[in-house]
Amino acid sequence: MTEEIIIAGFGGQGVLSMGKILAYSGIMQDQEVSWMPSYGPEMRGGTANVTVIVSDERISSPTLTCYDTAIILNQQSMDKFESTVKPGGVLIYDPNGITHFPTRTDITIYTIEGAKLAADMGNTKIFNMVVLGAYLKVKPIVQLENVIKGLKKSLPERYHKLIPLNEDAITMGMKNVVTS
Amino acid sequence: MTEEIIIAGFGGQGVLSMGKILAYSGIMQDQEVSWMPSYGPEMRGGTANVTVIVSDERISSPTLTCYDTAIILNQQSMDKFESTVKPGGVLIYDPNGITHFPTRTDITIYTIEGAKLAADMGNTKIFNMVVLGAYLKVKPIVQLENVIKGLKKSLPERYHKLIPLNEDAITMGMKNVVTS
Amino acid sequence: MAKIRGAIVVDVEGCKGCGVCEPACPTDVIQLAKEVNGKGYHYAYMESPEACTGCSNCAVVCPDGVITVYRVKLTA
Amino acid sequence: MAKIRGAIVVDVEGCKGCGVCEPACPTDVIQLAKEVNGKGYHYAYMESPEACTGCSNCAVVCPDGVITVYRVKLTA
Amino acid sequence: MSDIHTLSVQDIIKPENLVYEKTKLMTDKTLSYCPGCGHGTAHRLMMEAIEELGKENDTIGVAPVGCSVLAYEFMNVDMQEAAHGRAPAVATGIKRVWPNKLVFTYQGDGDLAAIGTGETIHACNRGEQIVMVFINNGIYGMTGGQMAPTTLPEMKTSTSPYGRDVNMMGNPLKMTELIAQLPGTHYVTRQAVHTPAAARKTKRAFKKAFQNQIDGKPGVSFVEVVSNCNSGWKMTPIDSNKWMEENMFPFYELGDIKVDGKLIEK
Amino acid sequence: MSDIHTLSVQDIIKPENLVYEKTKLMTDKTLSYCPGCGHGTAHRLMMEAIEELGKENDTIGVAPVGCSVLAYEFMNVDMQEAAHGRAPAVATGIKRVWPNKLVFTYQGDGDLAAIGTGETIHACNRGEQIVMVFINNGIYGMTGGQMAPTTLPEMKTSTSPYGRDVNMMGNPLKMTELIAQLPGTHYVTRQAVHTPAAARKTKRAFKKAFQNQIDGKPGVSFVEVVSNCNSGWKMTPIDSNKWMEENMFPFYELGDIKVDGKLIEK
Amino acid sequence: MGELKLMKGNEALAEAAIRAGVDGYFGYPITPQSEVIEYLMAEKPHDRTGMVVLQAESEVAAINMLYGAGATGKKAMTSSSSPGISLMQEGLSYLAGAEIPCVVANIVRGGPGLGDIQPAQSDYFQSVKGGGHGDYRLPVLAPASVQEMSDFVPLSFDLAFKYRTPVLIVSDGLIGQMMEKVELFDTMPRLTDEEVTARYPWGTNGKPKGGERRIMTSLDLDPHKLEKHNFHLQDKYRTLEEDEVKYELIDCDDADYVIVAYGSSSRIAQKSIQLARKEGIKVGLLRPITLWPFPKKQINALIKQGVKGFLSVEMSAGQMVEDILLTVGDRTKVAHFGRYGGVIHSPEEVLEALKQKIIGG
Amino acid sequence: MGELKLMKGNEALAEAAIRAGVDGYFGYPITPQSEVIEYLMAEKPHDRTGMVVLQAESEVAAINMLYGAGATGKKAMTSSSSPGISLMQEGLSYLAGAEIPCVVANIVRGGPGLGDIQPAQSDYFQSVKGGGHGDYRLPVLAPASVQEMSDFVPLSFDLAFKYRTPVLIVSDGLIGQMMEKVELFDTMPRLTDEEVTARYPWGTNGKPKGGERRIMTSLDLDPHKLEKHNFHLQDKYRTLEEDEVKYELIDCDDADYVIVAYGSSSRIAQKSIQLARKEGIKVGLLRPITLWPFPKKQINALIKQGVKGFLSVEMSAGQMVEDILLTVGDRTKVAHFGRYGGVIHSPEEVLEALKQKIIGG
Ligand SMILES: Cc1ncc(C[n+]2csc(CCOP(=O)(O)OP(=O)(O)O)c2C)c(N)n1
Ligand SMILES: Cc1ncc(C[n+]2csc(CCOP(=O)(O)OP(=O)(O)O)c2C)c(N)n1
Ligand code: SF4
Ligand code: SF4
Ligand code: SF4
Ligand code: SF4
Ligand code: SF4
Ligand code: SF4
Ligand SMILES: [Mg+2]
Ligand SMILES: [Mg+2]
Repeated sequence: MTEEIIIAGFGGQGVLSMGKILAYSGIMQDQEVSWMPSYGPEMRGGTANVTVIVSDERISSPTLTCYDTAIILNQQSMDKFESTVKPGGVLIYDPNGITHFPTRTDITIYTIEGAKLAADMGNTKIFNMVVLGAYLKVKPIVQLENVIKGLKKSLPERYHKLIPLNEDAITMGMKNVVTS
Repeated sequence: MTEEIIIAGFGGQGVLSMGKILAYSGIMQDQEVSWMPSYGPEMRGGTANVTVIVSDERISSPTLTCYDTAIILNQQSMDKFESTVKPGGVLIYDPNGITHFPTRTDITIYTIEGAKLAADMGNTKIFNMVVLGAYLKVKPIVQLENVIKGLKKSLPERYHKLIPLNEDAITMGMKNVVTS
Repeated sequence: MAKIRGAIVVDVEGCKGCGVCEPACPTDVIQLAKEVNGKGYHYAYMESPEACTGCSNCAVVCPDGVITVYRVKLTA
Repeated sequence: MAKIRGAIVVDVEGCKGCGVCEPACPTDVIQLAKEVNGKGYHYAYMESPEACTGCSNCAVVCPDGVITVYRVKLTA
Repeated sequence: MSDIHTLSVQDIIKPENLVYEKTKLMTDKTLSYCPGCGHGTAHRLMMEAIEELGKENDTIGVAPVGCSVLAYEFMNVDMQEAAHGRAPAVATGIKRVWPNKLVFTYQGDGDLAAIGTGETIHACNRGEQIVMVFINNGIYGMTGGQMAPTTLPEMKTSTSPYGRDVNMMGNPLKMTELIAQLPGTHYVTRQAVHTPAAARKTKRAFKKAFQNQIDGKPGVSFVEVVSNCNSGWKMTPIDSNKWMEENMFPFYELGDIKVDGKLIEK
Repeated sequence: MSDIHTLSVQDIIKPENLVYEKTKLMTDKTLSYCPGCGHGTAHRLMMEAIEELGKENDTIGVAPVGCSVLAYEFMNVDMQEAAHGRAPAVATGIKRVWPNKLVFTYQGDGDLAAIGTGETIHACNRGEQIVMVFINNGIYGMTGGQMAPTTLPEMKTSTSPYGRDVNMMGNPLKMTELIAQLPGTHYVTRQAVHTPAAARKTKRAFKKAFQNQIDGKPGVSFVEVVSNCNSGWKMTPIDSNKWMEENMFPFYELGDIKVDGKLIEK
Repeated sequence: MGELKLMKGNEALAEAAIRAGVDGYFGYPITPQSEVIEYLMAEKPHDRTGMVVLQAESEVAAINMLYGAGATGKKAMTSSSSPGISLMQEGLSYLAGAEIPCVVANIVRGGPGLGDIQPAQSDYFQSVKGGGHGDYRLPVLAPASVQEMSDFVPLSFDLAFKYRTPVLIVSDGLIGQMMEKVELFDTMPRLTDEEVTARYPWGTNGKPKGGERRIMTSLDLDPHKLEKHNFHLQDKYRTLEEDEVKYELIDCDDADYVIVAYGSSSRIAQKSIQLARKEGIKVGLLRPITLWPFPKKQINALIKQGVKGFLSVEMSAGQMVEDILLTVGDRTKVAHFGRYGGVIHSPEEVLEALKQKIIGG
Repeated sequence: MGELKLMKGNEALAEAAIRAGVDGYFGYPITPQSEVIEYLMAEKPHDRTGMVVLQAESEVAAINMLYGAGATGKKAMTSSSSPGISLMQEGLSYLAGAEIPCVVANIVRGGPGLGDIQPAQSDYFQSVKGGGHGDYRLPVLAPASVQEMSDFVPLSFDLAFKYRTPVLIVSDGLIGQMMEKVELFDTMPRLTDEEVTARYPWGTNGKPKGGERRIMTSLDLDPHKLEKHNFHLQDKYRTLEEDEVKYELIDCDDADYVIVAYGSSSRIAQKSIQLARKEGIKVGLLRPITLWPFPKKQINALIKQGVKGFLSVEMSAGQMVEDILLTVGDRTKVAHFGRYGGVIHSPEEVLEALKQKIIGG
């Protein structure tokens, strides 16, 4: 199994940490992982994206031109990455802020109202966890328990009390992802 | 015609400028010349030597391991350069300060009492011109008039009044060089 | 007695919503908008336009140079 | 009253004949030799050995550290 | 003629009423700086000074490596982009072969006071007839907020995450006071750009500095601007300006340090 | 017991009467310096200080590039030969990993005040616990007498053959006064070695500098020695010392500049 | 098994420095490797192992701090990126000349000049041919994963001390910025002062009681002595070429064609090989781990084995390809495929280049 | 015919700088080339032509002064020797990246590190492969006589401005310190400010009235733009390789063997050839004048002509021999004979090496 994912959105949306938790979860179940952000001043504009690969085998290139899954959180990223999903692949997006919706028919497209759901839950910071839940529902490449383990590993001790909240957010995401 | 000369002695003896005048004289009669001093801190000890080549042809290596003529002005240089004269070549030295006299029999050896003669003439600074005279007597590779021209070229204007004295010194050297 | 009034024009899309102009205004003309511009910044605008004297303070401190100032001087 | 006499030993072959020791001597003991050493330097020597007090001034300023100083102190 | 009180905003906003607009010596490019960063203000004030002196076509600027590495995108005069710390040497090279042009450097504290210390001291010591502008924000902004030579004691940066420990990391360096000691500097001042008053003073300083060069006054005219780096300091722009007043200014005192070649008595 | 007046020189020259001999911390190698050059005296005085402090086995010295590049041939302690100007950085590297050792640099004016300006200022500013010895002879001795940052106005050197023109070539740089301004220096003094009195004072300065380091006093102890370069100046040793007194000392005033971290009031 | 972590390459390098018992890190910030010193400062290595970390005033100062610390027998390290490494060239030449062990990591970015901050490999020549003056060589290790960013730190120090030489770790922004799983090796205690003194008698850390003083220098004004020293250095380099070549072969057993690539581009190339094999083209990968000494013997072995062409895939203009050519000569096809200035190849275009330049070419 | 003088190579270089209309020389003293700045200072070039001479505080400052002056369209020059040139590597990379014409002379001395001050050629790799970071090349001219020390100054500036590139003159202490007859070319007047402005519109010397501002930079944060810039640079380098190769052939017409040597060692080798021919061995000399671009075509022509072996005679470990090998491949014998650390070959030992390594080998 090899899953190649791009997660793309604004800097403040927790794109990089979502990728990091996913990668850590992979490690928790003994898989190979890579996490490659794009970096540099191009990122100053406020966009952020990260390529995450989770695989049973040694990972070759950590940067890719096409992906099994694209998780897209703003319009700029939609413009850039819709076309990079492999035929038969998956695109998950939060419709909030999207003006041109995806049009491809050779891939499966899901939506998750992450921003709205997080606001509903009273904590906009867990937005990325809701989206992660949505992804895991669609592609259960890591088990929830390993995600929790990954969270524990990646969060500093003092934030561990927030883990149940994160778990709720993931569950919320799993429940609310819909095909569009 | 190619004449390869080493001139070696103490720093203060005018070794380098003797070489320079010789080289300039060569230029005055349209020859190729090179003047290559040894330089660097080894020279701080007070020794100085310069390789001068005067030739009708383009000069290849400006540094050499053996010479047509060696002009030797102190014991250290004698130790170092006696053996480098080509068989059949010429060695000219000032016996003042020499403790081990040259012993080779396959070369022609001359002496010139340069220091003494210069002192007699009342100007120790023309020592090197006396020695040059001796050399030119033995190896008239450049004509006296060209030496004078060379002197004019190499001396700053304000010293040109000294040229007659230098000429006298050269003549003195020519007169007093003897085979040893 | 000379009466003075001023007005500013903020280049809304150029404004970065830093808010530096706000405290610079001696007559509290400026506030940051609730809305955001195309880059997501809460841009500055004249909340109390009548109070503006055209003193240019705001424009002088605006790091992005997006404020233009106009001023009229009338004798009453 | 204590009487003091001194003497210096100059490492003749090490001396560079710079002459720095000469003015350093308060009792004018030192001069540079007419003769030169192996390196051609006019080396320093005690010209007036009886005047030496062993004050070490010369040794302290000798750049090449070639002066050794001895001193005896006797009560008369 | 309508009463001034009834004038609508639209009535006021007319070309003939224009009293302040961005100088043409700033390009139209959006500044690459973070919101509220003093770099932009400093840029504009400099360009205003050059414009008012009528030197648009006789000026050559040198940008540093630092956040203002792209200064050449914004300043509408001939510009060179120097290697990190070397702007004073680059400016020296320019000025020596174009003695009648106005030459300036624009440098951050890492650039001018860390890697470029030698070039700074020696350009000042030689008395190059150039203007040096020194943006001191107490941090390496561009590379993500590392400690600078000018970082205050106990100040947290990404390479002094527990605060600058002066025993291990040294003291904040007052480069401006140092170079003021050198006979090669003619005018040395420290200013700020965070308030209208400060900014206006800074503009006067820039003008004086360039005027010195125009007049052939001997030596460097050096303008330090104590500025914020709200990103590096991890504060809002407004908070950073307040923090700057409360913490930077007491250590880096504003005002002239040397005028007309004479140190100001304190 | 013989009368002192009748004692022969041979009677005096006895091991038990020895009052001064070259310290064992100088090797037996003949110094590579020109006759009368102050480098040799400075070397010996430093080594005497270290010997008297009993630190022969705990000292690491850093030689510069300059005439004293071969200092390691003469100083009988562990030594490193640094790249031109970088001795303060090299010494920092040593001291940081061997905080209990005595570390010193020995540098000329080209080394310390030209190419090495940045390293000098920053080692001083960080307050490295090292001793820095600065031999200021106003010239580049080793490379054949070129102008140094410390060359006096109008002074002739091989790169200022018509005299140093301060308008074109800058002013002589008082590096020692500059670094004394930095809180990272603890002891800063300027001395000479051309007379017995001066040499003895210098030795005390060296001892104090090393003692500071032994005592863990914070910061650099910095000893400048104004010295001759008779070869570069093209004078006899005696004349050069006189010239130095008449020309160098008025500009580079001898004496303590900073003691125990406090600037001396003038 | 050691501790498993998800880390950036730069962080792994920094953590490995602490664990490898490094005594001093001296560095100056530059993108894309500032995380190294930032991580170190945050980790308080002085509390963990006694390791010293100092932000230098410049790269020139940093490399000379390495000189000072390394010359005493302590383990000293720095890291930087291309422009900063260029500033270190004089220092590196001195370190090589004086035979001082230390480790320098270059997280290469696009050039020339200020360039950009994206991953590149355009400092290959500088690294392997010697960017500084004089006849010297530096062992150069090129990690291709976060794991190797960690593992190559102790490996580099082993080489550095075994041969008394500075060692380069040449990586780039891709490896430096990406996170991967890394198994951290256990912390090796720093040598005590006494151990350093005993193990490295050449260290200038205070003259031994009753012993001779030590000197660390690259100067010898007598050219014949300096030549002798150079002969000694060249001997050492020959030994390194003989004994210390490191490389990895992937899918080479049956390969008709071989891609030669190191570091980041070897990662891309692995993907290209997978793509190629899907199309039935038998391609292997030779990944030089030591860029110098270069795996020449292995190239010869591949030629013997019947490989019909080599493609040098570099994030640089033809640099490494020269070392391949120097080995291959005219025996078989060699070509270069480079991207410049911080652009990373795509796996697809690498395959395309292989087809055009080697298979079809 | 121009003025005939007896001059040191260093002096000839300096005099040529004045006569070539150089606008600014910026340098820092170092043996064995301090005569360059000393000669200039003594000559008062400002009085002669308006040329500015400044002693910089360091080589790093000097190379960046060249950047400043050169970027305005003026002719700027420096000189140094090996350690100083290493310090200039960052600057050279910037100059190449920003495409700023200027001339840098390296009077090479023995290395590595502080080494000694005797003539050497061990900075070959640094010169021709790029000692700084990033993909760039510098045209490198290697004078072999005092005459060429003079002539190559205007030649270098021609190349520098034609291609907008820094140009290296690589010589050594032998050529720098020796005196030979030199025919000085007539002084070319310095361009006026107006001529500079008209001729080099890219020069950043004050925005043209009514025109656009000019920018001189090596930065492009967008890797694709930076790649494009690199393509442009590589194109330029290809043109240089095509059009600007310079070399000299001596006694090659009937040669069975060819010595390849440049600068000082080519002088020694000439003597060796004379010795060889006396013994009836037909040896020729290929003297690369441009070390980069390297005279590859000429080597191919010699192979075609039947040359049976090439001996690379270098005052360095095998450096230039790699460029010969890259051209020759396996087609004929190639060997290297080097002296190191400032030792100069004797003509006799060169001949001996030829016999052993090529003829008998
Ligand atoms: C030789 C070199 N070293 C390091 C860097 C990385 N670098 C870029 S900017 C910078 C410091 C910027 O700080 P400062 O000068 O204070 O400017 P600011 O961004 O704060 O305005 C550094 C270290 C570089 N580009 N080149
Ligand atoms: C990088 C570098 N630049 C230049 C030199 C040449 N150089 C050697 S010593 C020296 C200056 C020596 O002067 P100073 O430091 O005053 O020492 P002094 O000889 O006067 O004691 C110079 C420029 C060098 N060795 N390395
Ligand atoms: S011009 Fe003056 S009064 Fe008007 S908004 Fe700006 S600061 Fe306020
Ligand atoms: S200062 Fe300028 S950028 Fe900042 S909020 Fe005001 S108008 Fe906008
Ligand atoms: S000071 Fe020393 S070297 Fe100089 S003359 Fe006196 S003894 Fe000799
Ligand atoms: S010890 Fe004193 S008195 Fe004796 S020679 Fe020396 S300086 Fe003179
Ligand atoms: S990082 Fe700091 S200095 Fe740089 S633009 Fe942002 S606020 Fe300004
Ligand atoms: S050149 Fe000058 S500094 Fe050097 S040894 Fe001679 S006198 Fe001393
Ligand atoms: Mg800053
Ligand atoms: Mg000096």
